[in-house]
Amino acid sequence: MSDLRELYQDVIIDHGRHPRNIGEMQDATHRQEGFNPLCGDKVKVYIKLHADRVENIQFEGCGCAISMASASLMTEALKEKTLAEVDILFSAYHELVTCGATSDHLGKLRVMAGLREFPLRVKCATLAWHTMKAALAESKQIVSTEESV
Amino acid sequence: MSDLRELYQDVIIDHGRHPRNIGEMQDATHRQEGFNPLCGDKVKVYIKLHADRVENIQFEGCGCAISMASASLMTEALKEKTLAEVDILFSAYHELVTCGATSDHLGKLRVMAGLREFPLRVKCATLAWHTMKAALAESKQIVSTEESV
Amino acid sequence: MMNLYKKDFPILNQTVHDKTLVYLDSSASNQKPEVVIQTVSQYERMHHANVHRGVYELSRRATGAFEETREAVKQFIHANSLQEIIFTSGTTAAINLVAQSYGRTHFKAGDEIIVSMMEHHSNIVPWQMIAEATGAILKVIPINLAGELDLDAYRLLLSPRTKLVAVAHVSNVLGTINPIQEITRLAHAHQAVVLVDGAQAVAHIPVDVQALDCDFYAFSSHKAYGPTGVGILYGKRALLENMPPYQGGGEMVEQVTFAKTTYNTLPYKFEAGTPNIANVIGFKAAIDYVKHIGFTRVVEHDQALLAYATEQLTTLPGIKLIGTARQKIGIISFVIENVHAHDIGTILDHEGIAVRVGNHCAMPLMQFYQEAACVRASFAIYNSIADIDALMMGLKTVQRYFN
Amino acid sequence: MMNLYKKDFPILNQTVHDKTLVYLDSSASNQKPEVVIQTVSQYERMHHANVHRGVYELSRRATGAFEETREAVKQFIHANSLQEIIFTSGTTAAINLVAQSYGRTHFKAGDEIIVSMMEHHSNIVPWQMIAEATGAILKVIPINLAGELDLDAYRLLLSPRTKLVAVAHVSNVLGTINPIQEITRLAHAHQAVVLVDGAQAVAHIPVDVQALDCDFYAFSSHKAYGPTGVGILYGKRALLENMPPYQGGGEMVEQVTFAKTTYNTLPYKFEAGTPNIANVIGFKAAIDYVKHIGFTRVVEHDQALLAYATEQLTTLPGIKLIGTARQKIGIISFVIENVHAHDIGTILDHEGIAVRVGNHCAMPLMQFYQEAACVRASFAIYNSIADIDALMMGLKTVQRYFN
Ligand SMILES: Cc1ncc(COP(=O)(O)O)c(C=O)c1O
Ligand SMILES: Cc1ncc(COP(=O)(O)O)c(C=O)c1O
Repeated sequence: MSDLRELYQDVIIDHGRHPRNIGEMQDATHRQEGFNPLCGDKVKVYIKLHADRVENIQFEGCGCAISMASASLMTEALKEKTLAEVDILFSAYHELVTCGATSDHLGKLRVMAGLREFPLRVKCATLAWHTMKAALAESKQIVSTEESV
Repeated sequence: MSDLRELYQDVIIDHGRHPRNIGEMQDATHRQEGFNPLCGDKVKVYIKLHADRVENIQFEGCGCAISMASASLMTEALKEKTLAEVDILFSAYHELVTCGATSDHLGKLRVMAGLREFPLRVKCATLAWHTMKAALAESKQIVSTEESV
Repeated sequence: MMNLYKKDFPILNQTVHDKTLVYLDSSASNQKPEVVIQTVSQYERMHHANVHRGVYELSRRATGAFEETREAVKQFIHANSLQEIIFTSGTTAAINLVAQSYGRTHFKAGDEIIVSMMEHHSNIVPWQMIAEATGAILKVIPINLAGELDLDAYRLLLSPRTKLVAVAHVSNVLGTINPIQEITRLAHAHQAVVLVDGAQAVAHIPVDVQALDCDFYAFSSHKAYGPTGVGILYGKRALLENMPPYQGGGEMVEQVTFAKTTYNTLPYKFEAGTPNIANVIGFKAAIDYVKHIGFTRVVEHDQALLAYATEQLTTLPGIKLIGTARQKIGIISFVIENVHAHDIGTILDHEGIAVRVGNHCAMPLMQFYQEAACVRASFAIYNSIADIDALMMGLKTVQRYFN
Repeated sequence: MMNLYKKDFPILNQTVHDKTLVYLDSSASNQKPEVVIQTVSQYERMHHANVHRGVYELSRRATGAFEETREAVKQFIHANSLQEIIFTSGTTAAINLVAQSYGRTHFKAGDEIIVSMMEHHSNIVPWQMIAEATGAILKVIPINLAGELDLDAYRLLLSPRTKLVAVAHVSNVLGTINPIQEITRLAHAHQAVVLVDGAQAVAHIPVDVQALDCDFYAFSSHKAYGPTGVGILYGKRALLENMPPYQGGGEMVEQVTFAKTTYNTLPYKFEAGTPNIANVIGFKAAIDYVKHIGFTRVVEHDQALLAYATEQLTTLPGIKLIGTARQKIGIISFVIENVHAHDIGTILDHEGIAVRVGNHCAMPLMQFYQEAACVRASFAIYNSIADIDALMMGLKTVQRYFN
């Protein structure tokens, strides 16, 4: 499989075109906007936390296939997870897209492994995740992928 | 004679060290300051014009041997000259120091011919002359050798 | 058809992801011909010294070469005098210089600054900043869907309150060549001055600032086959003379005391600090290179590529061109239905093709077209019909992935 | 004694006026080692593209190399984070940035800015300009005849009105190394921030901005073996974050609309427009070069040359040294009785020796010493004892002409 085909797998193209869990959530307990000024990708993440469990998670946004698919896959992966599990997944996902390290927790998220060959796209693949983190941290600022040099 | 020896002829060293016609002139009809920001040379030229003739010309200033000698030699050369003659000498002198072209009018000024090999010093050798010109034109601004690029 | 100039650009002789490099992002930054690269390194190996203040040989050579570039730039844009050519670090710095130096002394609350809908951020944000500082107001010339300025609307915007009009000679997204002469004529009728952002023009069309009659003209060396870090501000002498300095420092002063500082004459008044000597000198080699080719050929080449690319691209299903002005240079921007520009960029890169994707530092323009991002291919003298064929092949690959 | 490094600097391998070139003007601008020259041309031949916005391979490489320089600079001056390292076009631009951005938001009428008597014009004029704009007042730390700051006088100048202290780490005329840590400590006790002009320091002594505890630190690549047109502004993050942008344009924005523009995060907020990519990348090679030699050796070498030159020069009749501080770097300035500096410069040049003559962009300092001009010889890693012997021979020739 070529690098490119690995990046643009059918699952990703599918999630990119038909993202799951999309739309505003009225009763969200946490919400956060994220922005990637490089390519104009925007995402808004809504989370409904019950005790320490993600009862519901949705997003709105527009962007490239990678950023939409990653947001969509993220919402699928995080639903019903505890905050501790979210943290573990966040780290595991980060390692997956930056160096291709897969771990058991990742499940379906593993389709994003192709990213490791495309360092320029890692920001697309992590925008939703960083925004989710910020939402849980109740940060007020818009998250920007340019925050760290 | 080496280029350097031709530049620093005894006449120039002598005029540089003991400039003639130095000092303020109370009854000057024209006066003008000149400044070379590159090396800090400063000169003030005083002229007493009677009809169209330079009755007296003096200068004050401090600077390198070349600028002091050129000012001193200028005052000697211009005394008793008519404005028309001043113009002719100005042009002839300019050609002398930039390309070494000597003409009959120049007289003793010819010792400055060595300048042609030292383009970086032409400004020193012409500061007093430009200031003199500006004095006669009754310009109010301080003359700077940086005026033209 | 062989490209006659490609061989002059060493960077193009390489493969990327095992494909021959096809560089179609010259509007972001031109590649440099070998002669420019060598002029810079030759200078560093043989002649470097600080300029304007040395009495020794190296400094004489460095100063001479540095000032020769000023002369070359003067001729290149047909300025009237050397005093009107100011070296800056880029177009952006040049525009900021005018905004701050001219703006702070000439704008007051209620005054109006006119920009256009198609400006690059570098010709918007400096005016927003000075507007905020002075209370002046920004007005915007609208455009039509083809990407041409609406001159009727512009006429209506002009008023006695108009103090300055800032407009691109050529748009970096649309490629549109704006009618600067007409814009200037109308502004001058209202005593407003005109700044032209020439960043995208100088490598594509001949520029004559006296014929344009603009008051300021800004551009960058790196978009005209020269090195980075060098910009030019042209300004009419009478205006520059009455403007206060922008930055303070060495070179731009006449006399400094703690009580009072007097400033140097033009152009040095605006050139504080040690300039980018090596790259300024390199820029002359770039100007000479373009002059040697001649603008007749440059324009012919550019228009031929543009015509071919337009014809080819419009055959692709789902494509929408952004920028279809009657007068434009070799820049072609587009979106493809259901495929995000960013994904197109990645797939093309994988095929060795470098295009720019995103908002191209022109967010207001993108908003007008209601696109968050688009793809831009831009051409230079080293591009060929074969490059456009490669782009077409690449886009077909993109569509295979997404259909 | 052979100089180990001279061979790395191609420019030194030439004759001038038929004499071997002896370059003693490194304080004006350093020569560049071959590795720096080649890094720049290699970049232009292989990797050039605009940075930060491309999704293609060349842009990735250019951006990577560009940001690697930021990392190298961070380590070089021991900054705490990459956000604190801002690329400018030079020391002068860096100081102007702080004067305008920090000054306009923090100074008001009656506030005081403290500079010193030994400052370069680039660390005087920007403060005069912002003082005039805001009504702030400039105060000056006096010096003693040896060329050392009068710290007692400095203590008395400090007051609740003091908003900023701007002082050179090392004087470009005197060579004096100022006690920055002490200056900073005292200023901070009065809630004043400190800007250090490090232009002359970075190539001569190790710099640790956290140990110095200064708030801003400015320097130029071209005085540290790197290319021209690149400067660095270090600023403490908390300060930079609260400062408005200095120039507007591409790169420094987050979102632009005509109604409202939001700015990018640090360090990009202060980096408007296309940077001097090639030369920034070249600067990393310069830093690596110096690091490889190591500051222990750099300082040893510098001090050895300074000691020898001081000893030799003082044997000349009629000479007066300007700058005899206890702590100084390899800069030696002097006048010779009855011979103007300008004439000395010309005669030395004729012997192949490049020194600087004039006021060295430090007119107030020259006024203090009541000299219109002086001669300055300054040393770098490529200079040797033989260069100083040549200087001595040259000065004896000068005296032959004038006695
Ligand atoms: C002490 C000092 N400060 C500032 C500067 C200005 O540096 P640049 O001309 O590189 O902006 C210099 C260089 O001449 C200097 O020696
Ligand atoms: C139209 C236009 N204006 C201004 C600029 C800014 O030029 P620079 O980044 O060289 O300052 C650009 C370059 O991107 C441009 O295309």
